[in-house]
Amino acid sequence: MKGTGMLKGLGVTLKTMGSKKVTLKYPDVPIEMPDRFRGIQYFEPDKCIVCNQCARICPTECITLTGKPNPDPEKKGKVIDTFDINFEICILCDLCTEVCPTEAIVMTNNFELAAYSRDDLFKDRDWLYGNNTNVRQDNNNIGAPQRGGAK
Amino acid sequence: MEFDLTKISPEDVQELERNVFIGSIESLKGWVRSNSLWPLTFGLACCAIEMMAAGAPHYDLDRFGVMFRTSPRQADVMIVSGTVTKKMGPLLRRLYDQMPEPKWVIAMGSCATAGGPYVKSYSVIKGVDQIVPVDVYIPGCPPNPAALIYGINKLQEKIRYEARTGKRVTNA
Amino acid sequence: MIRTEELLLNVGPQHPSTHGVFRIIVKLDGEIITEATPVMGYLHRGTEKLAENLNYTQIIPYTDRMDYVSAMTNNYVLVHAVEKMMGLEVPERAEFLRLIVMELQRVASHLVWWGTYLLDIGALSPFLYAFNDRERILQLFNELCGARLTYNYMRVGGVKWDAPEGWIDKVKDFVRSMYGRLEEYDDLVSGNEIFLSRIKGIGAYDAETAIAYGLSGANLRSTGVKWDLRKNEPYSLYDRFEFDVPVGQNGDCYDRYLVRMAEIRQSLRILEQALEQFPEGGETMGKVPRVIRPPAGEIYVRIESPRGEIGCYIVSKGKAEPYRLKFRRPSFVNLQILPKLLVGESMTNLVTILGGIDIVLGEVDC
Amino acid sequence: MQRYWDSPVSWGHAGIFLLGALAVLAVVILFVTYAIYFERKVIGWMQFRQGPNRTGPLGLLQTVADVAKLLLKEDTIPAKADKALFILAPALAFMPSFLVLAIIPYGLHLQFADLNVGFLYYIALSGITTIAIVIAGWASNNKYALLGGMRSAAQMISYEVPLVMSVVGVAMMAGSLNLRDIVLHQAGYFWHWNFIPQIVGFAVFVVAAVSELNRTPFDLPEAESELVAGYHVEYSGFRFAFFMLSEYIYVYAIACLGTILFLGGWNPPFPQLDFIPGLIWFALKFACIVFFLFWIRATLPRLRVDQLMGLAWKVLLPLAIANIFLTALGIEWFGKGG
Amino acid sequence: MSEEEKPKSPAEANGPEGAAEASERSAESAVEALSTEAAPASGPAAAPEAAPEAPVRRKETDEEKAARRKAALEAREAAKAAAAQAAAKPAPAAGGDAPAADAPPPPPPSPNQPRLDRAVQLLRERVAEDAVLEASINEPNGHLPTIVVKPERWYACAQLFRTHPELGINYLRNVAGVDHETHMEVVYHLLSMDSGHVYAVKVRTDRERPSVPSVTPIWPTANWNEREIYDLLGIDFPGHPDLRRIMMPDDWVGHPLRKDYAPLDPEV
Repeated sequence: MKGTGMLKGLGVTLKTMGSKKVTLKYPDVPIEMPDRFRGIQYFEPDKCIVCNQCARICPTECITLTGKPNPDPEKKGKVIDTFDINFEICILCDLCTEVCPTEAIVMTNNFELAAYSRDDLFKDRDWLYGNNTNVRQDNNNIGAPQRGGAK
Repeated sequence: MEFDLTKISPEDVQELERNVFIGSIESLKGWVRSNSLWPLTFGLACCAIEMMAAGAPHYDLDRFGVMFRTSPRQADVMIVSGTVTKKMGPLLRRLYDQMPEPKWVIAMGSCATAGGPYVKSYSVIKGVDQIVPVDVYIPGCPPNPAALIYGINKLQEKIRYEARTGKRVTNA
Repeated sequence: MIRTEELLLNVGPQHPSTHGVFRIIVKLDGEIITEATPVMGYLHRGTEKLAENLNYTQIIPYTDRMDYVSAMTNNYVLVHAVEKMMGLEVPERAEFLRLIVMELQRVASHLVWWGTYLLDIGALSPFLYAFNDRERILQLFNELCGARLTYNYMRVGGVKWDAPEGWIDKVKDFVRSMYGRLEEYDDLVSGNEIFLSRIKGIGAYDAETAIAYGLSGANLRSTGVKWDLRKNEPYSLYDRFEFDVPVGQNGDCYDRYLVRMAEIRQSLRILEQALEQFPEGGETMGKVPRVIRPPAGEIYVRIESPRGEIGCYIVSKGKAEPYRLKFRRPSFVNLQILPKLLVGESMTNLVTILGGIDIVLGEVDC
Repeated sequence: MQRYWDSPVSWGHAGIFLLGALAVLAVVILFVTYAIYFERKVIGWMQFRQGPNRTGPLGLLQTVADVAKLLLKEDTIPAKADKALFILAPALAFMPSFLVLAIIPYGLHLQFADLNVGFLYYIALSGITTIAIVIAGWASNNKYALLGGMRSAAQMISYEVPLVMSVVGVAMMAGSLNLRDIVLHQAGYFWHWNFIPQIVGFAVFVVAAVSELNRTPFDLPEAESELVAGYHVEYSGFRFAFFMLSEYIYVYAIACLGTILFLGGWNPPFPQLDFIPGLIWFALKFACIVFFLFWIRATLPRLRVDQLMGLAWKVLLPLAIANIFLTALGIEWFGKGG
Repeated sequence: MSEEEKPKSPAEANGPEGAAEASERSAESAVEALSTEAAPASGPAAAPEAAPEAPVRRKETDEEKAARRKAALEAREAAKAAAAQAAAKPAPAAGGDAPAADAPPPPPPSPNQPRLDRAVQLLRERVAEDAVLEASINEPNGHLPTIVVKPERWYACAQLFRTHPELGINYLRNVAGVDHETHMEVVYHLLSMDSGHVYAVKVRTDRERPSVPSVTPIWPTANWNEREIYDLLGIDFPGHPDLRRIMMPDDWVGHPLRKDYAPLDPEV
């Protein structure tokens, strides 16, 4: 009979009106993101061995880093000097954390990074070190196909 | 006490030029405008899907008085959600020009901010701020709906702050 | 004698129903379209060129952004092509995970289509209903790989993340509840007389035309051609599962609608089986060389994306970067039939027909 | 109010009329404000959402903010537009929508003007809005607006015919076009209300009324997905607000009219419930109709132009005429009681 | 370096291509690998692999050979890693040596070889003797019969493909343009939906004035694909009904997908 389809539809919307609402209370209540969520990176300078792999794997080349010789003459290798992520072009693809051999750079669950100017999105080492809340626990990179980066 | 007019910064001059009454009217205006941000339905790319998701039940932009309008004439804010190509650039500018003042622009996602993953591409504009003035940049690729809401709230703050103080916010 | 004039109307690039930045220049006689010229490229981002300077792992995030409504299938077609070229084995658990996420993605993609299509036709609620359920899929993806839209989940030789604890059960729960939701969807619109009168018999074409125009996916199947790459040229583990290929008869918008709705159910069916058979343990990453460097040669692989046959053509010269990477994008190919369908239709049907083809502009323009 | 009409005109009366008009305006503006708010809320609830809840307590100030913002917006007039007409259209759309409210009786004595041809007055004036919309579409010099305006003209003219026809049955039963008399005729139990004896007329009225309002599923003149925003695509700021205002005032008017013509106006469903003021009954019935409008907006898709026209001329009009015929037969056989 | 110096294993003797594959795969023999690859391929491709000593029937151009040689060289590097991974299993030593490329030992015959031969024969008979320049089987790609066609003959060949009952190609899957730096190439992936047979046809053309006849009249689906190739690679398709730029703006200069493309406008 004509019209029953419409009535059924009206019934669905009426039923929904009484059902529980799913809207999150986001700005008032922070959102719980799952552990694997890819937010803004957290960078721990002490762990970094300046292997440059993150900068090489980055598809957009948004990571720039420089190292300096280890101030402790007894130890070999370099320590990180500057480490910048340009969040203007970072696509949060997770490849940098995937290749990092020492978990110096890991993802956090933070995502609130909106800014009034583009310059604010250029984050340096200290800022990234300060971004130390909600750090991702499970960084195991079993899935990492390679530790080599490009070429 | 010496009062040297030349030493007053332009911000202070602006401040001095205002009185309390005007100030409260202005902040009322700011409140009104910030609570009724109608964005232009302007989906460009991936971010548009997240923009739609932000309007969907879980995030519900309607809570903030954000209601998508299809005509630029009735929109207050343009959410540039996605990659702006060189072919699209002039059209985007035209849409922006069609919007009545006061108007704002949110650059959603890294593509709109600076070209994002396509920063090396031959056909992509590296940042929508080359075409239109941008008020809020939301990084992420794409930013999740919560990040977009955060960005919209930031814009609301900016509108209110600018209305209250008369200063331009470029960096907060 | 009244002087009549053809009206040249520019639909898009900023138009609510073009699903992105797509433009059609239509010549109108009254409200009847006499000629339609699609203009695209407003989202042409040069992915193929960029890929020539990136190694294969770096290209995966770019495939996410091509058909952004169904990123998982795009991921798959690339890694599948590379794996085939290099002759890599993918562990069973990884392949199962891939299949599960691809089918979930198909459901999510069809939901987006369903919602936006109904929005085009003027119903507000289905859009939000669909996004409500899609959100649950995205939450599953978020738990699995930490992203909602651009997953970057698959890798050459496996997948990046194993399923977290309890994830499989959550997917099972979702699949179970989704059947009920689909019933509700059908109640909401599938029987609605207005809706049916809007889409029945609109934009019809026959099987021969569909094949000649290279249509694929639901656009092809709506004409009655039983062609689904999951069945006809099986890849992944699809030959292990039982499912039907829903087909239509008339090739109109209504049949396309039915086919897609049926496909959601079939995907749920595949998911049910896959989740039952999901292996207990095992690796999620196969044995892969340190540097992914397919041998010189070329390959074309194709899989069934929610929109149709997505293909990946790689020319490798033995380097870590592809020499040429070309995607056969189903939206792009499917869209070609549009000008032919539009002639003689009214302005309102433009929206119905365009929506029925189900395009994603990121993929059309690439 | 009636006695002022009957007595000779003086300055004092003019002042009272002015105050009355302002009161109606205030009521209507209040209604529009909260109709929009509740529309967003109700549709939100039907979609698992909350709707506006952050502007003011519970979001109650949302529409206030929206309207205030629209008033503060820059007033743009497209360079190629026909300026005079462009400015005229919103005012022309708004004025009749407000004027029609004069004849609505909310209670036995609560009426601004008691016209003998009340319903005709309504139809006559609401027709002007159609002209305004066509003018808006034309003056914008925008193809979408033009298409929207044309559609609107076709639609509103077509649907006025069945709308009027559907009410003829009611008028025949009441023997009057006076809205107050029509309500008085429906006194008694709820089955004396016109919607039961005039069920066909009621159905036609509902469909035609929704269409007159340009609301889903008949919102073709401003079909978002096809015509961007239809006839008001070029309008911004307060001019756009005027269109919205007149649209919602018509919602108010039609809901009132539906209450009066078919749902017994201020009559309680059972005469025993007489102790509850008639105004409350009126408001309840009115709210039901408004809710119904929101409800179908949340559910139904949009019709196509040709289907829309077909519906009006091929279905509704014959139905309405048949209804008139049946009513006439009924009155002949059973008398005016129906 | 040590891996490279290991003696060749029998599996390696499949030639450079096999060498590359085997080195990547490490633990398995190349023969096994080929059969697993073929498994998901359409129809007859699923047939079991025959004896590896069957004669090779493919024709290779110098250019292809050069590419293979290059691949072999590069494969060596990859092989190191592969071999390391395969340490647990008896690894067939990786690294095909250069001489192997010169004398490719016979790989197993492809199950699609008869189909390829038949198609080539048909094209030669019905179109022109010189229509087919090369024909080969693309093994990793599910034994895809690949035919290189002379540009002048392509339209006639396409018609034959479309109309001949034995071929019956009704579905043009994909059209891809490739800039090979020495020449341009347009690759058509053809499919017969009735039989499930697939073919790849390549048309090579000069790089300076690239021109390939359009097949849009035969398969309408080629329309936009050809426009895209014209736009991005600058290959002309005479016979195309509406050859305009499709992706880039009409006033764009250059063809971006060409290898030597340099953007005209300075970037920020």
